[in-house]
Amino acid sequence: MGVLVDFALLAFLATTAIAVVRTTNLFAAVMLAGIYSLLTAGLFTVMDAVDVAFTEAAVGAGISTVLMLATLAFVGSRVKTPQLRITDISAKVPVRRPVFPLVVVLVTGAILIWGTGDMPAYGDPANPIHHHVAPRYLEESEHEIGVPNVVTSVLASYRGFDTFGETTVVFTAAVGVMILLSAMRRKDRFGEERWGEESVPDLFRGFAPTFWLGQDGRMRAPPSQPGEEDEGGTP
Amino acid sequence: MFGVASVAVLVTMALALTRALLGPTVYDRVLAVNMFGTKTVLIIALLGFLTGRPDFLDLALLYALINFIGTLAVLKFFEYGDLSRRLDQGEAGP
Amino acid sequence: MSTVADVLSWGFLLTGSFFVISGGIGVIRMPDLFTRLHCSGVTDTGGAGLVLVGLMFQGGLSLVTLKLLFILGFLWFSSPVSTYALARAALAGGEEPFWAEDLDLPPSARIPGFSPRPVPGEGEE
Amino acid sequence: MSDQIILRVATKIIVPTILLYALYVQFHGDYGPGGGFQAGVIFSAAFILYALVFGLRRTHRVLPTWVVRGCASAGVLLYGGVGLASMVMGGAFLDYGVLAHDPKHGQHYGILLVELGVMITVFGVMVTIFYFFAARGREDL
Repeated sequence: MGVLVDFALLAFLATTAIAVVRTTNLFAAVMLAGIYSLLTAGLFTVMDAVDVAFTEAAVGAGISTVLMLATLAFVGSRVKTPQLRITDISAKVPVRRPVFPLVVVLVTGAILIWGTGDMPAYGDPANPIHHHVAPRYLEESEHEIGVPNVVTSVLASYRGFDTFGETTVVFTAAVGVMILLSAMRRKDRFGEERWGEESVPDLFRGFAPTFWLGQDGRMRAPPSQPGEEDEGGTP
Repeated sequence: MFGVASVAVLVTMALALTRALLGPTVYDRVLAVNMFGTKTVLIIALLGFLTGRPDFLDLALLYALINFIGTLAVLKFFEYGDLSRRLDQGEAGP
Repeated sequence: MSTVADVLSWGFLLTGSFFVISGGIGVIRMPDLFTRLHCSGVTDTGGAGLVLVGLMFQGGLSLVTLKLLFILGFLWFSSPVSTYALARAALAGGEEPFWAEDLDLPPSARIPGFSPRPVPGEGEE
Repeated sequence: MSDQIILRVATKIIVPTILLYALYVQFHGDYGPGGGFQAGVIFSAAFILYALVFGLRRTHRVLPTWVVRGCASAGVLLYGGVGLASMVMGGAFLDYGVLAHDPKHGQHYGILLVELGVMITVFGVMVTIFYFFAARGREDL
């Protein structure tokens, strides 16, 4: 029964992935990506990785669709360059056939599939990963940490450094988004509302080099081209 | 017996996926995604019983709670083109 | 007792599976968005509800049943809301409902009492 | 226009439930699936739902930007602070065993605080990113 569910979910997954690649409507792609996330969570559940499935569920159902839509608000919801399909290649527009990338992708994929032959079987107890630290985590966690969920004790205690690094990475992501979006800020249409529109030198007054982002934090054309006064970006 | 119900839910997932791929309008796709989410709740609950680990239910509970955020976001985006306004107002704010 | 619970559980699960599959077929077969919404609603509330009740009989009096009850409550709460939002957005977005006239039936085959397509500006509430 | 009343009422009912569930995931993570990262994401999903229905302006009144940014950094600081505290009390960095008399209790406190830090950071980061993205959508789509 589990095998049947596995096969069904993987088949759905492959179908969805192909559909995401082939659709030219980014809106439909976002929704199909939502389905993809649901399916992934289901697969993780089948593989008994409940914590991972939980993360996938929380991020996929709540956040990622919203963020992808917010991105679409920036870039528009149609594919700009005509997507290359096998049937479209002979169309009126002379399109450059990306043969070389195709070859690279095919060769890489073939090598990766060939490489899976050397991998140990899924769930095989002789896997190398089950022989170094995992037995100790599983056997000693009850005495050393006393937390029933081993995932939590590994995550927060045995691998505390890793998790600290991950938390810092998440924080860095927020800082990066703030810097990038502040730099490409355009005229706000909320009038005198002040939220979210601090420019970069306000955040990092003192050490933001003014030659990088300009005095007010907008990405400006270099001074040698005085014609470009507009805030850089879409009209 | 859980197997029968699981197969039924999987078949329905396949049908919903077909609708999501065919869907002539955006609304059809949203409908399919929404339905797919509910079926995921069911399949996870059934899988929990099938494998004898009903603590999977937390996951199903999570989906039941926050699955309609995505639906709402898509509809709002499609109607207004962005995500920042109040839902019932053409202009932002009072 | 457990036999009774098993039989009840079987019954609920099978009925629920029937509702789920019939709704799925309807989502494919129905002619327009609003009729499809109806079918999806059947799977979301009727089918899901029956399947979850069937699982509750298996869970017995435990935390599992309580969680299933919560799932059922949230599904029955959030699924109609999103269906409502979807239908409303579709109507506002200019999606036309499918009327009986679109079937091109002879007048004798019309369903009595089935309201005809409203003419704009006439007889609207 | 009051025809969105269903969505508003539904949101008002379901947002506290999501928040409560996030706290359950956070503090039940020692015993079942879940933990700080998941809880933070669910917590922020509640506010995103609120922002979708009631608008960004009102959400900013509930949850100002400086609070969110403070959360994003406070979580990391809390995590690092636990590590420093364990160093001060004579252990290695992030060695929670020294935080209490019994090493097991120390581990419990350490894991609790660290997971709390992760949750606060993830919550702050998710809402910050959402604020930034949602406020900058174009009108001419």
